[in-house]
Amino acid sequence: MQFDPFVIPFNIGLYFILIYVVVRSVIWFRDLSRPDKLRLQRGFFGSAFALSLKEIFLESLIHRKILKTNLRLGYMHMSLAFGWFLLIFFGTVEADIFGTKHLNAPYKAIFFRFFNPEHGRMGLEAAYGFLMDLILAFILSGLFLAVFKRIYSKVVGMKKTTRLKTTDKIALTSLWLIFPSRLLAESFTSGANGTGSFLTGTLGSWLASFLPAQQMAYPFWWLYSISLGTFFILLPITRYMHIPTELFLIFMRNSGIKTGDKAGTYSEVQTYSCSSCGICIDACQLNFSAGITNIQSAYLMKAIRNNDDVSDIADNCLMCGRCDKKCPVGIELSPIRMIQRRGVEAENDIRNIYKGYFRSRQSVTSQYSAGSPVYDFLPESNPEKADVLFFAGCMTHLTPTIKNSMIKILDASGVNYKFIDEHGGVCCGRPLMLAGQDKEARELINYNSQMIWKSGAHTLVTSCPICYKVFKESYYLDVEVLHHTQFIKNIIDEGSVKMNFLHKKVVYHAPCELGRGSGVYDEPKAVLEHVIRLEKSKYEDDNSLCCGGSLANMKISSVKRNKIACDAATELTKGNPDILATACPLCKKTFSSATDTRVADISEIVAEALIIPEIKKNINKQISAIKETITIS
Amino acid sequence: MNIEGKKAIWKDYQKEIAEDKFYYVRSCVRQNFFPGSETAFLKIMRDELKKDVFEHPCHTTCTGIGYHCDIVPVETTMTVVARQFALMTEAGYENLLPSCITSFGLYTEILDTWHHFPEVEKKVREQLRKATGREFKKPKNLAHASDVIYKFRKEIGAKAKYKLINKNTGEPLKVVDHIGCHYSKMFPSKGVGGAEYPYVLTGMIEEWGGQIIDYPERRHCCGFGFRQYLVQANRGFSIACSKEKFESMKPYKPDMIITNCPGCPMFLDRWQYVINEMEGKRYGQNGEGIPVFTYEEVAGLVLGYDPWDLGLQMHQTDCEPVLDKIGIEYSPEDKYNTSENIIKSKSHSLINV
Amino acid sequence: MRKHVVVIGGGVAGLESAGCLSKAGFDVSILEKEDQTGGHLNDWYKLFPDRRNSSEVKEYLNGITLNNRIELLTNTTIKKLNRNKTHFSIITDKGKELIADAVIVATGFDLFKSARKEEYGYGIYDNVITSADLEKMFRKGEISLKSGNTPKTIGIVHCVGSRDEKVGNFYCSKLCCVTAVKQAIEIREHLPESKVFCFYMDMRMGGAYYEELYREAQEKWGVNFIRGKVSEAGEAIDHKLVIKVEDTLAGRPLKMELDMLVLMAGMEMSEGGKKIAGLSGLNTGENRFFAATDHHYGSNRSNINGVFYAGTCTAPMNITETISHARAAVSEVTDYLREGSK
Amino acid sequence: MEKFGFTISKGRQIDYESNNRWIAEYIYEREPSFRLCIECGGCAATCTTGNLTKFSLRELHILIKRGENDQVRQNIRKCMLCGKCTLVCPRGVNTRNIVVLVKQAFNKSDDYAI
Repeated sequence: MQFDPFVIPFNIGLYFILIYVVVRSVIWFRDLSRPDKLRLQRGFFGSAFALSLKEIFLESLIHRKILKTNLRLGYMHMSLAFGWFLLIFFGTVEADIFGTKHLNAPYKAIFFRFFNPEHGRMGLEAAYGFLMDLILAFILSGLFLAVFKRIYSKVVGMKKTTRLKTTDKIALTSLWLIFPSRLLAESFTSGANGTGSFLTGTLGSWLASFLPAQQMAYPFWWLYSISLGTFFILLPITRYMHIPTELFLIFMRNSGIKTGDKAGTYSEVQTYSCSSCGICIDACQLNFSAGITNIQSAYLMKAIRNNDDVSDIADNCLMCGRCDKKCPVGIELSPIRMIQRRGVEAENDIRNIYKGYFRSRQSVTSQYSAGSPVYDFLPESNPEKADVLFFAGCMTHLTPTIKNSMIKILDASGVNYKFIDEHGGVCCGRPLMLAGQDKEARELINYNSQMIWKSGAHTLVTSCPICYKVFKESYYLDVEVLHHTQFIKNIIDEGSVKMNFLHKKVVYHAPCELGRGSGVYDEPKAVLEHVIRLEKSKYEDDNSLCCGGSLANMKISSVKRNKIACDAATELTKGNPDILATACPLCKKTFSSATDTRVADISEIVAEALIIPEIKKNINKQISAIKETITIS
Repeated sequence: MNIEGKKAIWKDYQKEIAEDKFYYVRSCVRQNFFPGSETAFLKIMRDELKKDVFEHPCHTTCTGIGYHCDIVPVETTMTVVARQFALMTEAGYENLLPSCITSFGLYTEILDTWHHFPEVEKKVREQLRKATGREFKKPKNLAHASDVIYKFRKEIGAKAKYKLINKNTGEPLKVVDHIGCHYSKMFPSKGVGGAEYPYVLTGMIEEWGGQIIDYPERRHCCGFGFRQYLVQANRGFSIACSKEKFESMKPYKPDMIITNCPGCPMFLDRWQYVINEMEGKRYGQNGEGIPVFTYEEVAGLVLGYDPWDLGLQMHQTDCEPVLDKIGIEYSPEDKYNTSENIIKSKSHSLINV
Repeated sequence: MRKHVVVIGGGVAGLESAGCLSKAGFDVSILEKEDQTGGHLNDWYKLFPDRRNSSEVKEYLNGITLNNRIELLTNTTIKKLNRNKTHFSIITDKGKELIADAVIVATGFDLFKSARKEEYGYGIYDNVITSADLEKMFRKGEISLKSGNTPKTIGIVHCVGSRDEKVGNFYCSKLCCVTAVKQAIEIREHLPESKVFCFYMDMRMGGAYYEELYREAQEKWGVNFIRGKVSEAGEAIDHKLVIKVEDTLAGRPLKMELDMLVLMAGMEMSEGGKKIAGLSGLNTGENRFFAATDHHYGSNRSNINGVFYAGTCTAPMNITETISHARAAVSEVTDYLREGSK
Repeated sequence: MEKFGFTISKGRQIDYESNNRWIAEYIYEREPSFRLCIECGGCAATCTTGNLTKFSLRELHILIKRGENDQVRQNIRKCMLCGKCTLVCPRGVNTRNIVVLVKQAFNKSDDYAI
């Protein structure tokens, strides 16, 4: 019977963490909403499972995404995660093959060298020992980087590294101790017995040359065991919880579970899956343009895990979504932030803004949602009938050129349309949502929805990405919602408008709400390519910048907004384009004051290029119709 | 409060007040509000100061209240006032001495208007002649009755039987003075001491041993404001004004209030009762109200006239606290007792029988 | 033969013009009624908008005027000012006669006598002071109430004696707003615990870096601005000042207790100026300042050929404007004398 | 009361001392740009809500500073947070945050029943 007291710390730790993980996952499963439970079950017996395994291998072990974005950082994570995995795997195999009997207790594998000091002299054993040493060296190289990252984060090519709380520090030290102590323990043992391969062997024999190897080995085996034990025990209360949690996350995601807009198992799993790698910090413009360095998603996740008051962190964010796209673990950071903004607001289902699961007109038939109405002053809306509705949006009313260009384009297109908020409409509700005030937002949403149904239109065109996102995401509409860039693309394809080619050099800035927010990247560029020469910038699609004007940030000062705008504008206009094109009134307004380059909305450029044929039939009738559209106020 | 600075201002507002031969015109409302006052005034002028004060039986209202309520047009008012002047001229007097602040203000206003617009005066003379066949000279001197008492305050002080001093503590009584708005707010130069820090009542009080107190709402209106009171729906504003004054003077623990206007004593006196009825608030010490006097009443008191002859029993806020502080003798049982024999028994009675 | 120019008034305008005249090669005499030159600079501690020390400007002025070509007569007022053909004869109160080829009138301004606004109780309530009094306190380095205590809440009343038909001044003195803002900031500097309230009718910040100063007052010093003209000041039992004002933005009357009330006295034609106008027949305008012959291109010229105006004797001006106005006066004088010599 | 047929009218005067201006303080602390307002009224002019009902951020702003909170309590909820005011403000006042903070402050005050 091979046993030694020093393995006790390790065993305690191991069994504790195993039990903890099991219990935790049961609780999580119980807390899942009914439909999510079904999804998970379906996923388990479906393709999701296989997918997940693949992903776990690629992401949790190899850390492919990090490798892509940052090679050194990726290597660091990979060497530790993948290396350790290999060490355990081959360790177990080793113990199984070369051990006294099969199917050993885990500690036998971990401390194999202690219990089999004579092992690995020659032949296959030696070859295997070589493999094990190789893996250990692989891990140590990564560890070496990690230690340096702490001391000087540039080593792994990062501008910022996350700050730690004390338990994290302890856990970190124990983690760092694990492999060096294993190295020394094994080396001494090998040194004492003349075994060991290129790493442990060499180091061992050298140490043995001037130290009493036999006596020295034992304390290091203790240290090895203790550091493993401590690490396991601390795991649940430290960021390292992400190691086990990420597996759940991957599986749940592949089973098609979404964050939604209320805190729950999934959002919790995601928060625990954050490894605080800090990639979101580098991606954040508040960090590198405005010098706000304490509100990035990594910190948010940490604050949530520690049950701190997150309101200040949660509100001070542009919600540009850059971090979502960059997160190697694929955590839905913005939705989680929104949950935090809502705070206690989002209890009642009627207030539920995310309509992902149940597509119905529930609770929309009445203008007001639960509770006492706030906007009871809104007038009864009775719009005229029309095929297409044009909803300019509040911001567009502050950029009349966009408004007029759209009117020009709509007229030219010859569609039968109505300009519903010509005389000032009611806000789309998204700004309220972004402030976490869903109940109020729901009132406005219901009000606008009613107006849209009454008009009997089949298409709704808006010039404001903010409106567009909320119309698509949170309105229960049976009309086709289009951003004006999409609408223009359609009428170009139909050939219902003709355009000149303007010999101008244009760079396109994808607005957050339209691009990352709603996944509309191609139509705007297609439209632009149709009328001008489109230049590429360093910041395309998912990587596009935020103009800084975002309504989502409640806290940022106008000065810092302007900083962000200037930096972004400078980046985008590096190739000295004639026009900095965008597709959002807010972006336009923000950029105009930040650069000397002409800033224009796509609709403006199109309106410029438009060839107006001899007066369209019934155009006058249309215009007069517009004039008479519902006059609110 | 820097008294030197005030004196400097008072210097700039020294109005001319006639010596003798006054043509006295009574107020419409005072005789119902505080009937003793005007009688006391006449007695003081005639008996104490030996002045010639003439009253014309044909004197009528100046229409001031109607005028300030926008129900009497200004030209009508002017013509009525012209008639008063005519009566004075006929009686051979030229020093007009109104008892009412509003009349005083109105006369001042009209004389000033005529000064700037002679054509209006001409028209009014014409109207008066057509209407009554009367002609008139403009008064040589126009002074309010309180101006005259102020002018002769020293003489009165010399004859005084009592001083405005708390006989128990020896401290001067703390007095709040309240000047009628129409006295000098319209024409600061026509008031003794101007509009911001009028001296007319202060002068009397200081002369007779009392001490004036300044308080933030000193210049605030009593709340009469004619339409404010006369229209019941507006009375809330009227009483609110008085209340603001009381709230503001309360911390100074005033012993009494002295006024020189028909309306002010009425409202400062009666509203104390109403406020107490409505909110159970009193502003004087130990649960009493703050007694409110007209300057004639105060003059009468220091000269030793009988409080009941001065009509203090007509006050809604009891005056006894002040009488006791000064140490004035009076018979509580006679307060409401006006039977013949009592009146007769009083040789020096003010009441003309 | 060298020409001789007499400058009446030894304030900023007087000194600047005298300096330039001597540079241009004229003999200059400065007549100053006080015992020292510098005028209002002597009463002011720091200057807006950069809050530099007024003494710096005074040093500059002394620098250009201390030379043998300039004769300085202090404690001197004038009795007579006559023009006989080409020359002016000026007789001082001391009987001295000066013969001048040209005269520059730089009699400057007087601060509005705040006691004239009785309702504010200047000279009646101990802790109602003027902007000038406050400057003296700044110079002393301590802002204190009559009682010796330090004020906690301080009110500043704009437009005292300016834009006020009641005292016959329809014009805006231009500098009181920025002075108020400057002094508000200085008060907060001296007394970080204090609260300062500015009661304004309009904020007239039309000068280089004035608006920026206004913004700083809000942003950095937390000065409160209430839009409404104070109607009256009274005194509460604890000797706090009780002011009444309409908060025109809230559309409601407002009452507030203050420890100290600072009156931003406006600018008026100086007494000396009035006297000279009287004895020389120089025209004055409706605002009682000297009337220049043309508002746009003749702001230095008077109705008497050979007499020119410099600085605030013609209208409220800040130091920058005064100095340029003085230099303009000098160029007018040189032209005049060159033609005269022909 | 009936026996008089009228009551003592409440004064319209803003009593600066006795008014509770804690909400203003609450905002000054969290949104310093609150101080920068010069009451130009630009916000009220462009306001989406103001287009539909009586609502002036400019006025509410001044009322908060004077401690006239009751008038603000109901009205502030009318804001739709659309953000036009923030865009037009000449002094760079973070108006949306102010609205959010006012609401917050009232919720707090309701909790602690201040």
